[in-house]
Amino acid sequence: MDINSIIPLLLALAWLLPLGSFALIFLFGPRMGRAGRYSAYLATGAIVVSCVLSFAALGFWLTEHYPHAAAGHGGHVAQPISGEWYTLAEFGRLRLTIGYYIDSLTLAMFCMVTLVASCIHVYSFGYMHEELSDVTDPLAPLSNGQPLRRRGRYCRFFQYFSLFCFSMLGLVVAGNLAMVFVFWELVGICSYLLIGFYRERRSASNAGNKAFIVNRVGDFGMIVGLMAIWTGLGTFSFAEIFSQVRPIAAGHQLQTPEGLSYGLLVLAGLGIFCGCVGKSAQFPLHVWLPDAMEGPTPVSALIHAATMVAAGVYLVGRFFPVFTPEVLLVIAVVGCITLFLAATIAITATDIKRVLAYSTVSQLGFMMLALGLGGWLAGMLHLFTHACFKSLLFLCSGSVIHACGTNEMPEMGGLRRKMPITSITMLIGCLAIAGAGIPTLIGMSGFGLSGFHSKDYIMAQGLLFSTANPGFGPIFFYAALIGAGMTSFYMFRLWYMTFAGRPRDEHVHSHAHESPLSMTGPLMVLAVLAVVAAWNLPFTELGLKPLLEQARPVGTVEGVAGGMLLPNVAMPAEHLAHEYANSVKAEWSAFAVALLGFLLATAFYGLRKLDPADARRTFSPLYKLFVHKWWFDELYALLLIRPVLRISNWVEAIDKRVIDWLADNSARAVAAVARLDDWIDRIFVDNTVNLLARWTYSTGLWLRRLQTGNVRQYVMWLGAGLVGLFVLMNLYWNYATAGG
Amino acid sequence: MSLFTEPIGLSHFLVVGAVLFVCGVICMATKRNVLGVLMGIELVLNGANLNFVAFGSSVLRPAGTEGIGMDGQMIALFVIVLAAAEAAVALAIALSYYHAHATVDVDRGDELKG
Amino acid sequence: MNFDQLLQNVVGDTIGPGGSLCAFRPELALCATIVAVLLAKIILPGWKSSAYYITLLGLLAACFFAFPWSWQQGGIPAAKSIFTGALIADSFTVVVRGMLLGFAVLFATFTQMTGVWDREDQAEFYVLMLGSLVGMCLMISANHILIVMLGVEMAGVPCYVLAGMKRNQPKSSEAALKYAVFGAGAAGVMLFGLSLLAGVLGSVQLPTMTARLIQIIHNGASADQTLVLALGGLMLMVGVAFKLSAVPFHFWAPDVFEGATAEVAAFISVASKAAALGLLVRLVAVFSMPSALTFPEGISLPPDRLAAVADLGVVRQYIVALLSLLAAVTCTFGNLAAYGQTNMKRLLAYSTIAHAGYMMMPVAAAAALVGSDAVGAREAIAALLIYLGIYLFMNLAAFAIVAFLRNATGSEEIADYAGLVRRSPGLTVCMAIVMFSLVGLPPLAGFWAKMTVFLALIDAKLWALLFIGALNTLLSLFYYLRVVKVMALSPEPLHREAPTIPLTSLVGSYCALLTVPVVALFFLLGGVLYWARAAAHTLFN
Amino acid sequence: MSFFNFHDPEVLRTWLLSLIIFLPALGAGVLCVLPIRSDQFFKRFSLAITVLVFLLTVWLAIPAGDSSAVGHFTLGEPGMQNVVDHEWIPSFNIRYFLGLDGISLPLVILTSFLSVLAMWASWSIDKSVRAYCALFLLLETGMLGVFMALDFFLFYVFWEVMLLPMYFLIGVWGGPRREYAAIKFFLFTLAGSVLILIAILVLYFTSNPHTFNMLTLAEIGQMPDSPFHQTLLWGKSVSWWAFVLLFIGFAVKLPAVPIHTWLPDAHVEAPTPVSMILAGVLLKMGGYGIIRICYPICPDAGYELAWVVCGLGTVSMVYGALAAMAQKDFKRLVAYSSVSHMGYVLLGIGAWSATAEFQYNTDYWTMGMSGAMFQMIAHGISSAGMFFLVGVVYERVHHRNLDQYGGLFARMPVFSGISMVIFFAALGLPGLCGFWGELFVILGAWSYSKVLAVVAASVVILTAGYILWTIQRVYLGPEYKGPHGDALTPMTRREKYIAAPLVALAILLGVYPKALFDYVTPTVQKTVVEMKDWSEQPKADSQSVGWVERSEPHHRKNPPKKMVGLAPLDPPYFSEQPSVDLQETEQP
Repeated sequence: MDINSIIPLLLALAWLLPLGSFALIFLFGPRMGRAGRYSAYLATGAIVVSCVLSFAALGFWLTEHYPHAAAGHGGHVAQPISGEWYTLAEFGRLRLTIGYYIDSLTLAMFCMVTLVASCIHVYSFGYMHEELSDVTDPLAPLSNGQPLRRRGRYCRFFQYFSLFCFSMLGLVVAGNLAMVFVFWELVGICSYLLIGFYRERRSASNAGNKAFIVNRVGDFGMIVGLMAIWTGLGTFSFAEIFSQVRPIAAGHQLQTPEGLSYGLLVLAGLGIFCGCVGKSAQFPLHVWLPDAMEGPTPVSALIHAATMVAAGVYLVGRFFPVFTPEVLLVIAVVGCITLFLAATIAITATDIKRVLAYSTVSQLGFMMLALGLGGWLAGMLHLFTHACFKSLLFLCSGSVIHACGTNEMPEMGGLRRKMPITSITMLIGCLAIAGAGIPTLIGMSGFGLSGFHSKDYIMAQGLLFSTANPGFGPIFFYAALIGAGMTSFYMFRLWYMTFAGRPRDEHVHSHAHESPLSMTGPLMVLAVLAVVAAWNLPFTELGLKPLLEQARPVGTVEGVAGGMLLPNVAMPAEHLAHEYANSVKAEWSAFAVALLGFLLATAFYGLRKLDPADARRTFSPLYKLFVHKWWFDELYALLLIRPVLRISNWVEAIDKRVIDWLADNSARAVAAVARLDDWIDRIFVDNTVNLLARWTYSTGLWLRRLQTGNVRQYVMWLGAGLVGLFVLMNLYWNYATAGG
Repeated sequence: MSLFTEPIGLSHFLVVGAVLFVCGVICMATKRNVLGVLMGIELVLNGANLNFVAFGSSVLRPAGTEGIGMDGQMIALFVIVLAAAEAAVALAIALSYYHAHATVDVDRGDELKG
Repeated sequence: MNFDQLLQNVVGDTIGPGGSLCAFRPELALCATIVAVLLAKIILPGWKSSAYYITLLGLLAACFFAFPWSWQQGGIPAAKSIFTGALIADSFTVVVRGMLLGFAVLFATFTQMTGVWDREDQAEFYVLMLGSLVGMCLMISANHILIVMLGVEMAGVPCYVLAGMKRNQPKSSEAALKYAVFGAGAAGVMLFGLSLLAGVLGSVQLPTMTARLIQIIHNGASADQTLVLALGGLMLMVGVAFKLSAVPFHFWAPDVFEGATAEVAAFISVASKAAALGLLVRLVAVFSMPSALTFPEGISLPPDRLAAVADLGVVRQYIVALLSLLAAVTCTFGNLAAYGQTNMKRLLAYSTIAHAGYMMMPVAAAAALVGSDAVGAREAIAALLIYLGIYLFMNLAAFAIVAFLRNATGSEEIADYAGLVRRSPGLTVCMAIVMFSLVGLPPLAGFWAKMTVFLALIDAKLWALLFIGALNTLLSLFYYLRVVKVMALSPEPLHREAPTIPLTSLVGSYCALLTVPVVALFFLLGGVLYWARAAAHTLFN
Repeated sequence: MSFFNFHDPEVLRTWLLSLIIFLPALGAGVLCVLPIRSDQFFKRFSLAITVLVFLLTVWLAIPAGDSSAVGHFTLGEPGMQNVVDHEWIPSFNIRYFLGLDGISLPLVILTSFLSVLAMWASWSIDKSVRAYCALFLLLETGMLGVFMALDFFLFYVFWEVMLLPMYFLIGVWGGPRREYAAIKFFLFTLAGSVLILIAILVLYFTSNPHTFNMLTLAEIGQMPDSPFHQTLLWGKSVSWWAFVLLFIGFAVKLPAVPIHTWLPDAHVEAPTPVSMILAGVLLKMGGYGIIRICYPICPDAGYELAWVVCGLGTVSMVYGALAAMAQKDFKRLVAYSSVSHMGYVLLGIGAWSATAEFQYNTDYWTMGMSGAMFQMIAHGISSAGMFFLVGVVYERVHHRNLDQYGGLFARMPVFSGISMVIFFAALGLPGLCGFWGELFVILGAWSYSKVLAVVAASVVILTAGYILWTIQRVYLGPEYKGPHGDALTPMTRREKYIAAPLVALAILLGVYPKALFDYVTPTVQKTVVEMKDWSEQPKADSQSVGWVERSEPHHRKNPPKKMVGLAPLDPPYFSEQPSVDLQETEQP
């Protein structure tokens, strides 16, 4: 059986199933059982089946491309399967299609997305059950002060979820940039809908708008990139773009194709990356993600932690071959800034979900950093591991919120005993994200939870880069280190504040209870994943790393040489990073800072040896800065939003005051002229005749004294007209004859 | 030499005709009485008439030039008739005007304007 | 030649086969009708509307005589002068006369319908109308100074009476007086001008005068000759301009239109204008181009015709300048002055003035083109005739509606038409169509009227006039639109309700009858074009 | 008289197209004379007429395939199809000349389709229904005629025919300030059409022999030494002036900043169905005119003035979006969004014309212009939908103040769902019709001017801004804040049936744009290739200064018009009979 035909088929099925469930729920949702409870089963069924299909496809893939240790780093590169399903539009040579580009990365993404999504679907059964009956929403007060009572929207939730899964999978399977952009927008709109799920809440709808518009800013850049590529290369299809930018003739080395100057190539890369910045909430467009936590927690877990926000990273990885070193450097810088910034904010946040949101931003920063430094595998690997443990963490927080009815950590505490499963799984999550593990000791190589491996790769790449580019290289490495340290600090701070110690709010504590199995089940599954995600199957070469290694972009194995603009910046080859000398340093330093962060957190919140308040006081300026999120929202409001609104008001005024004024007054002017003319007819004519009459009188003609009346005026005008005409004609005549 | 010294010729008639014409116009333009105005009309027409007759006469014509000959006199006759008819009509209108306004002062008729 | 030979000639020329009289039959029919009407009044006083029916009969007879039956077979005959050169009988005469007679039929019916004259002086009314009609026929076929004078007077004098025929109405009599005085004055000026021309050119027959003119120009005119000729021509033009109500000789028009009844206003604004334009075309045609009839024996002329044409160039230039000036001023003035009006008839009066301006434009164009290509000149005259033909329907319809509304409401103020659309939508639609057609919007016939005129102007490269014309079209939109707006959009006034005149009623159907051509002629231009070209066919050669 | 010889396909074509155009007018006439007084009947009758016309146009749209049934459209055939050509006024060489190609057919179908929906949406009209229906049908005749006419004069006539019904529809059935709006609309459009008329005459007189035939004029305009190159005024060529005049005339309709201000007023005052037609169809005529007339006939001027066109387009996009953001009135907002969206059309067309400058890859031009066409159709659907939805809620609560809505989602769920789809379509969401047009226009613009393209691309942000803000203010939120809250009943069945096709089309075109491109692209490509050939002509003396130094090669000595004019002897009415056989049909 030929995998080139079977895998696309399976993936297409896996991709379209959620769409089907979306359509069904959209049409008949409310009629599916009481309050549409069965829609949940439909959606979940769909996603589970597509999960199965995805793994089946992966299986088929492995039959062809089984990773071998011998293959080594980038040795065995599997040919991607690319093709088209149908054509959208065709202009001569230019074709725009719905197609696919499948390699192990695609398949891994499919499996990850569907798997996580399935867990979260199941989790949502429990989490959203209150939507089955009428809901009282205290956060959306009516004008009379009463809390709003509304119908439940259980089925709508799953409907949007299905739509999202469809869009996300489409984004992953997309065979060309345009298709990516299409689903890029679709996931955006899904996140808009789901963030604004509690649409009665002003905060929610604001957050939705913010998310979508900020994303649009990114998309704007992306469109610019698209334009450059489309006009330069005349195609969007990944396969063709790669073959043009890294032709086999040139040994898959980056070179500027005809029709596209190097500058435009850089511009294209930056544009595409700009889209990723928006989607993956990188600095400076990171502001939307924390607000996006207004949505239900499963949404945060699925969309804003595991999948959609990772889409940016995914695209960077997918488009990696086209990025010039300059672009990669920019990516690295942005990632570096982001991870540091977000981590600082996460340290001071008290809303449990916001802490996680900022940590997400920070982790995405890690991935970007890795990719930017040439650590393709590192970035991708971290994408997957992060998906696992971050969704786990979010679901745990959801379970906590569900139990306590609040997001504020200061009101929690001491929940360990009340909700054991949640606390333990969450602890696992924290360990994973902090990168707990045993670094390389003499002989045996490092070993730990999933986060340990991925972060270790990133550190290694950072370190390697700093050695390769001694000039400014170390910055990235140290920033990453600090970030890692802060990560473990705020994660454990979170855990301690939530579960450890004694309850701070008796009322909350008394109501708290362990969540039902439908919620804890997924927690456990994800916990397992968070532990093992980065491991190979025992006694085999089969695992995430080798699988992704297959998808490594051709020509990047030996790193990325310097570009035209920055000739001396080179992205080192990744496999060098795993040389013993390099990796051991990286691992230990990472381990050390993680430990440090853990200890600090314990000291502050676990054992209460140190008082956070003191720290706040001592570092008050910093604290203010962090707690106000570096005043980004205020800054944007000041610099962008208000000016735009003011300008739009001006435009409106221009329309009303200027243009309409002109139009109306020109009309009025004509009328005025008319009136004037009428006036001439009445007054002027008579008066001239009067004048004329008086003149004739005063010339002393032998006339009697005359008085003018209408008829006579007319007659007078007859004569006057005659004379006038005669004079005029004479003048004209002289002019004409003189003129020749 | 001026008009006054030279023997009576075509130009004298034309001058008189012109004077009549101008007088007529001025009379029309200055008389408030309808009848006065009508007289002005007559003067104008007769001014023209005089021209025609003068042009028509074979005596006054400078030698060797083509003239309008009898046509001049004929037209003059026609014009006299026309003038009569017009006067009749005008008088009738004046009468109805008098009925309506109880005066023959043309300045009273100023309802229609603008 | 001895006397009886002369007599022979005259008689043969007059009543012989193909003699003058058979070309003169329509006018004769009109005269006979006049007599019949008067007699009928004496003989059968009991029959109230005898006058109308006899008039109708006579008019139809005239139409029958006027229709060029022979054209289908023989094609259009060349122009010939009848009555020993007093009149000229050619296709132009035929077509314009037919137009006038057709209009008269419609008009008579219309007056009968409004019934303002359903009194003892009905007969007089029709007699006057017919008399004026005869005068107009003379105007359009004038070939002789005397005929010009006679025609103008015959056409004018009865109109004075008509204007004043509403007894014991100050306004009416005032209008009549003004009309009479102004008209008489204009006639006097014209006559004086004619006398000057005749004197200087030494002839009273227009073609001969042209010949002499050529002679004089050829031999180099002296300064005072030129002066007198220019003055005479100008005075002649004053007479025509008065008939056309061209600025600055228009003052009578608004007052007369307001003072007289709508019916009379319609007659003056259409018929006498058409006649005046006919006369204008005649004069321009004669003086701007040596016609075939120009060369009577005994006049020594420049060697060939082309030279003659060239010699007349200066005259043409004079005519073009004069007409363009008058046209531009008239059309602009009329349109602008129409704004302030509140009385419908007064508004229509100013619109009439404006249209007179439009209609003088193609004449100017013709005069400009004659020298280079006579065909273009004919096209221009054809454009004028198209304009006239369409204008006839539009204006008659407008005045008819005004009259009917006056009969229904007793008011002619625009404000009183408010909300008419509710009561009598049909009439409003007709009025709207007419108004928009007067603006010149497709798909209404008025569009073609303006379009063809503009085409002529473009052809003659009179860009200034073209610009003014286009501008005026835009200006005119405002006040026409205002009328429609009041009728259609404004709410019905509370104190009284608008009249109800369904299209199915007699008068309604009459309005519809007049409105149909306003739409139809847009699509069936070909027919109009054919007649217009036929009329222009015999000019300028 | 073989005009009823229905075996002759030519005759059938004539009847088919003429029927499509004049059936509504006929219906209007019948409506006027019918002795029935029931308003319901009038509405039903007019609806039936519009439906009939729609079916006929659908018949036109069916791909012919191998079965050459009369009227079917042959896909992939770029040239004119279903050509009907008869004499009308021979002495001016004016012909009754109709035809369809990939550019006009979609617009024709859009017109008939929207007319059906708008007529159905007119059920709520209760004031002098007879007149309303009659005018509406008359309007439809005008619109269809404009899109089908290939004779310049005929085109102009239909163009004017739309004017009056629209004036009355706004002026009589409109809102409180209807008279102002109506007059404004009337004057703006009339001023524009006067310019168009002048341009038509100039072209008519410059072409030799004189003709109103658009296709012939286009051929003449693209000739190497075209008579349109002679200097007309101030050193500018005939085609330059013609282009400018025509462009202004069409830009008023489009509308482009700064001559757009009639649009918001007209929309705000017009009743809902009229707004649907106005936004859905009338605006398209501007774009259609530019595509069909301006560029093919005056390529050099278009080439020279492309920066103006594109600039105006971009300015309109930004300007409209900004203005929309500042609106308090729901309908005004939608109107301004129309200004913004039609800016894309202008940009697409303009960029298409101008890329001739540096690269001869016709594919991008084709794409840009096809994008513009697609944008027109898409905007026809989305804007009509938006106006309809606004109307639905306005009929219930009788105000349009955006700040006094909110919470509609709870009150009218179906309505809100539909609104979401339509608004997202307007926002340019992929998978809905609004997206492709914008994307292709922007992609096409890049090859003309990167700056303009980038500016244009930035508009997506503003668009998202005002649309989402509107949605938030109207549909979201805890409760409805305005008056007449109790009147907020769910959509009636009729309203659902009107909205459903719009939604369906929006999705269909969004998912499978090829369905439309199959019709549009071949023709566009043909036009583009012609333009390419034109711009590859040696233009030694035709540098962008205009055509000053050109002598006047084609100055006519004695115009043949006169030859035609000289023959008044032929009997009067033969000239009126349209002769059935095609003598000199459309161009080779």
